[in-house]
Amino acid sequence: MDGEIFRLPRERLGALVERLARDYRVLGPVRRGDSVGWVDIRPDTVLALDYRTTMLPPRQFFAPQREVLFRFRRGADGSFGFEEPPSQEPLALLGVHGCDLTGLRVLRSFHESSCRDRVVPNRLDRAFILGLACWTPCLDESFCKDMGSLENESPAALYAWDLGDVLLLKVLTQRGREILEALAPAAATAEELAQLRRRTRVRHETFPSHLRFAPEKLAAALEAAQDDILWEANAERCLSCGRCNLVCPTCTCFDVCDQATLDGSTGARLRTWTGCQVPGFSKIAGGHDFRPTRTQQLRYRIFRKGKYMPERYGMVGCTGCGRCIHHCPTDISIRDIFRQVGA
Amino acid sequence: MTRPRVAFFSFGSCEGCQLQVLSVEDSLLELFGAIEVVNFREAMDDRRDDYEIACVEGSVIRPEDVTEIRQIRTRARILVALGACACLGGVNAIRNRRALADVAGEVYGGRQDGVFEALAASPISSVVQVDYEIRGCPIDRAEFLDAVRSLLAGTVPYTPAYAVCVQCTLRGTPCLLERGVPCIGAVARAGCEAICPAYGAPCEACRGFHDAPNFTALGEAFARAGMPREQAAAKLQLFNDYREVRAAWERALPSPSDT
Amino acid sequence: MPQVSMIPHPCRVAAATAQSSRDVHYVVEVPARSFAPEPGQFVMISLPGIGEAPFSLTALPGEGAPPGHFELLIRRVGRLTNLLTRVRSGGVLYVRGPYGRRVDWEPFEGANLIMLAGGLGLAPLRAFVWRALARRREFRRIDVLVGARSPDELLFKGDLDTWSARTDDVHVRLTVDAAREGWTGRIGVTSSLLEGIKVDAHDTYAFLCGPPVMYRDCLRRLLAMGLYENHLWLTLERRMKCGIGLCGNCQLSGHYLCQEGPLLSYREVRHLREAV
Amino acid sequence: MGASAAVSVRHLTRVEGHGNIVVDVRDGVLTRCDLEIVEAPRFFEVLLKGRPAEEAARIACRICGICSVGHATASIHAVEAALGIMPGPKLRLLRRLNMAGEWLQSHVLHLGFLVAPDAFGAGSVVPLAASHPDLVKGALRLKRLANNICMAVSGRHVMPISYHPGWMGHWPEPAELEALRFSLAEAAPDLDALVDVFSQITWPSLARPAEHVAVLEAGAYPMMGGALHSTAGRMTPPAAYASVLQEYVVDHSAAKHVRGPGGDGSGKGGGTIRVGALARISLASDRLHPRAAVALQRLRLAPDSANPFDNIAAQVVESVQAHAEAVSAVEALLADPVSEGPAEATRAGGEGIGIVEVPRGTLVHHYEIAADGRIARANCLIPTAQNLASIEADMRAFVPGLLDRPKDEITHALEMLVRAYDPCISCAVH
Ligand SMILES: Cc1cc2nc3c(=O)[nH]c(=O)nc-3n(C[C@H](O)[C@H](O)[C@H](O)COP(=O)(O)OP(=O)(O)OC[C@H]3O[C@@H](n4cnc5c(N)ncnc54)[C@H](O)[C@@H]3O)c2cc1C
Ligand code: SF4
Ligand code: SF4
Ligand code: SF4
Repeated sequence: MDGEIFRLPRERLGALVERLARDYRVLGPVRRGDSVGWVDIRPDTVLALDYRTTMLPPRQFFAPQREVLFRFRRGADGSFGFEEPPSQEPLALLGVHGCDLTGLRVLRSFHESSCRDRVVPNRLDRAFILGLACWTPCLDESFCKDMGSLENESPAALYAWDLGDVLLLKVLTQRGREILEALAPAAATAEELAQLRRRTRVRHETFPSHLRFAPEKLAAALEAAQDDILWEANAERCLSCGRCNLVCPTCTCFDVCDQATLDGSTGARLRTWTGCQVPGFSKIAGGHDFRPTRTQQLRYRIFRKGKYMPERYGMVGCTGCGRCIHHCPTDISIRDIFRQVGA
Repeated sequence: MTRPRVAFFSFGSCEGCQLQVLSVEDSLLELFGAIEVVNFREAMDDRRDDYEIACVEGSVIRPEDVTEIRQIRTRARILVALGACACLGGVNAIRNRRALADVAGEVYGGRQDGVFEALAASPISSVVQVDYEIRGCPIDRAEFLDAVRSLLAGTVPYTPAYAVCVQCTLRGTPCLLERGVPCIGAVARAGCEAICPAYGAPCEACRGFHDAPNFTALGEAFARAGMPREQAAAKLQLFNDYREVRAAWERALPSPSDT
Repeated sequence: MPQVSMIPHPCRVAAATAQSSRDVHYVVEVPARSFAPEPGQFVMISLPGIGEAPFSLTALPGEGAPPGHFELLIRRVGRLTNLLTRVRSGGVLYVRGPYGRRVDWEPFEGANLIMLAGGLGLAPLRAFVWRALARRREFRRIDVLVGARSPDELLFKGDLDTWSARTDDVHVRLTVDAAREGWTGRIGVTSSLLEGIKVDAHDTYAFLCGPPVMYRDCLRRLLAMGLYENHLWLTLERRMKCGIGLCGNCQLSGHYLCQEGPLLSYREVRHLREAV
Repeated sequence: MGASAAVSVRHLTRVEGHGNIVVDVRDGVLTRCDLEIVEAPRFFEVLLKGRPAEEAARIACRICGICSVGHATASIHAVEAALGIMPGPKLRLLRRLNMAGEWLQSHVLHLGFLVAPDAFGAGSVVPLAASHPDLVKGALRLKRLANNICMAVSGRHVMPISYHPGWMGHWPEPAELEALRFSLAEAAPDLDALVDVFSQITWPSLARPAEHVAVLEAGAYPMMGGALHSTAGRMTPPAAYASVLQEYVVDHSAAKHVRGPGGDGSGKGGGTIRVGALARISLASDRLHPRAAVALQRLRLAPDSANPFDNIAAQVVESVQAHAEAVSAVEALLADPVSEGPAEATRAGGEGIGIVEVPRGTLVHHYEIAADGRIARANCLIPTAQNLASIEADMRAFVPGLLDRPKDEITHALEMLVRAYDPCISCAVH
């Protein structure tokens, strides 16, 4: 039934959650105040399936903001013993948009090509992802269509289109099929499939195009614009607040710090998100900073997304989600920069 | 291991930082076991001058404070400034903009004599060398304990070099500035876990600035959020108005209308 | 594929000797598992509760260090090293690694080697010298050129004496930026040691370890001498938090120096921004 | 010839802020008997001026670390009164919960850390922890509970964060309230032990009548505002607070003193007033929660006591009261955990008075807010300042009976007397 499309009446969503809860910790988009984030859900939780891009990207669940690497305890002989935390329980993440699905792919490609560490890929392997199609751009700042993530469905196990009273679901993996079979869904009706085709076509037209070149051309375009004044002009507005790094689904950098009790006898080593726009990131002993200016730092961030990541991991490091633009206090726009270097 | 002898002193302040020290409830007895407190007026009678570490709260605001802090400096091997008043001048420094006689006249109806003589409210480091600063109004209890832990172990406390926005975003707080609230976390030094935005109030940079603040851009951010740039300056005045602290930002932003 | 652990291994310190007021030289037992480092690699050393940082291997087991031991030179500069430098003989260091690129030495066979170190750069470079001496017959002329700010700051004086005494094997030359009374040696910046060195430039490799300023000068001179870009090797120091290509702190134009470095050829880094 | 004695205590310990006791007796005649307030002023009234009203609570709470929730509350009340904002019942309850947290925090700190050492002959809580570990550990647990209450409501106890005119920036999650309910229940034995310990301590007896003042709201133990009531039978609306609490400047104090209207010859109080736990109990013992009323009995505290040392027992009773208040507030908030929408301002500016009962007594914030929403004028009246004249009068009454004792004992007795009021000096000077 791979690739086949089924229909799930909206009220059966709870049954899906119930089925997933047997094997997974289930997280879904839930509205709190005027923002939406993924939280633990139950079958009766009201899901905000019409949500706009969350502030924090899904990587928060696979490589969390603050994660214990190990705990330590000083023994009677004064030497330390170490213990790794138990491995994370498998997660089911519902309602992941195309940009964030792409983000998870980038996360995987980074971890698989950069090092031998399997922690994050293993978590991704064991996760169940329900993708969700967007009908309109989430943010004014999104440019997912340009970056090719609007239509991306991988690595979802099931991919959903919200038609209002009914969700259409496409099976993408074996696991997706197993889960869906438990709900014994009917195939989508011809009318529904027609509606899906029509809306998909309309969607393609309603999503504006911002860039006039394919993402594969970015690396060369950036290279050519290395010494453009645009870097400095943008960097002048940069607050070095680091938000662009933290909200980005493809940022991966972290800091490591220790916590301990007053006498130092027990504690933990943690990793926490950081990024190339965060003061102190490129400083070494003696105070020397290898990337001291905001101009260098900003260029570095954009180069990593548009040039270094595709060159090294085979995937452009920007999904077009628009978070970094939306959350930048002075609206520094990677989209505008891409557009300018591509001109 | 011999316990280091520690003294606590307070100058012009609300003594809230000392209260924070007493409020490390779960670790208080352990703390008092690990250090020997020889002077802590708010909590004990004994007063000895043979301390190695002096933790000082408050701003210098009277001539006799100058004498006293100098004496503390000669006695202490390590001098730690606790809190915004001691590290930055804090809220006390706001009044420095006006002549003291004027200020006192307003509050005491013209009377200002022997009982208090006041100076411009100043951070400790304006008078003596400060070895370490634990920032915040008030200091964060966990950060204080962590600093003590580092000093006990024989090394320097850790302070983040980056903005409050980092910790704010990490904890997932929806940004207040985006919603038009005058938050200056983007120039403020982190370490407080961005507690104010998390509890619904804008950051007012009670911990001073991070390593690379951009005040001009802060004005720009305010303007984009629909607030006058002057408002950024008005916020910076709250904790960062002491002469030398203010020098960092005053030229980057239009000054708030004098009131 | 293996899961890489961030848990360090306790290693006993066999000897700890002060090299200066802020530098301590450690001889450390290798961890109880396979440990086969190459010159130019580093280990992550930690103190649980305080932190972890990278340190170059300054001598490898059996090559400058006693069999079953490796050596470190730790300079006291901050939060972690304040305490690391207090660890004494018999104490324990917590070690992960070795990490970093394993450079293939085959191309160097039959060539001349110029080893150039400034200041703390002698720490990693020392492992190269001991490697070259351990396999002395494989190379032609070996020059060891060492600069320091002052005579007091010259590190590994014992080794420098040992190497200097082996006049048949190696040519050692020292310089200091500023002398004090009693110094009869050379005064000048490290790169000035290259003056008058005459080698067959096509068949010479140079290894450079030192502060960024030293690189600029030395690279210019070595290139002027006619050495090939891919014959110049330098160690690039960056902040490193994991050592395994994850944390991103050490990135140089997308290259993770903890894996692709810290030893790189000038050809590899020449076109990279912010390299030296 | 009568006795002579001179007592001079520089920087009284185990009180908040800097104060000196100076007593001079020459030939049986008391020539000096002052509590010098040598703290330097920080001029908060001036700091507030020109700041947006929205910020007032966050600035005002910096007057005092120990009662910062109280200052924030009085301040927000003053702003709301000025702007015509009527906070809803749940908002008021949430703020009351925070106040209860602060009462507990402040009273337990005073009782366990500052007073108990006197009772057990220890110089501080450190030796006390060795000699009476249960007492100290229990006090620490209660303090932690109090801190946790304030953290759940306003992020932290010292400098509460979430106070805004008409709304709170944070509404505790049901899970936070559940956790509080649990730890409140858990704390009952510690409170019981506190009552027990303090019911066994005898303090000096010193009966000096003074007018006891507190603000009373309808149907509740005095805490969140209302009219000023006094044991002289007066009831004054908040707007006329200045007639009951008359500020005046004295030479030896950077804090203004306050006299009550009693000096008019009514004979009741002779012009000095007392505020704080004992005053509240004098005026509202009938409004105590049943558990607090039991504590009152166990401590054998007479509600009409004129002995300032009884303020200590009164604080014990109020610790129980604060705990009971917190329990019922948490229950009520849990029963209906949806946050309350903001209450809107009905005018741009105006004059507003906020009066609340903080641990040490009646606190007044009085603002004038200009039409641009900035504070044009501010006045703060601090409980400790209201007690200063009483403290000195008590000292004058106390000293003659002490003169036959060694100087150390006189000094210690006077220190204990001052501490009984739990003065908060940095607050009083602000
Ligand atoms: C590959 C490599 C090899 C090194 N070899 C040696 C050696 O052989 N001997 C030696 O003494 N030192 C060596 N260093 C430097 C050593 O790692 C730093 O001195 C050490 O991290 C300082 O830590 P600290 O906590 O004492 O200082 P801190 O108090 O943390 O800070 C001092 C400075 O060090 C920077 N810093 C913090 N963490 C790191 C880090 N992980 N890497 C680099 N800088 C950092 C800080 O930004 C700050 O500017 C090497 C560094 C690298 C990258
Ligand atoms: S760089 Fe910006 S737009 Fe691109 S993926 Fe990251 S946050 Fe989204
Ligand atoms: S609320 Fe303030 S501190 Fe938080 S991200 Fe926004 S600007 Fe930064
Ligand atoms: S958020 Fe800002 S004002 Fe609040 S504690 Fe942190 S630094 Fe201070």
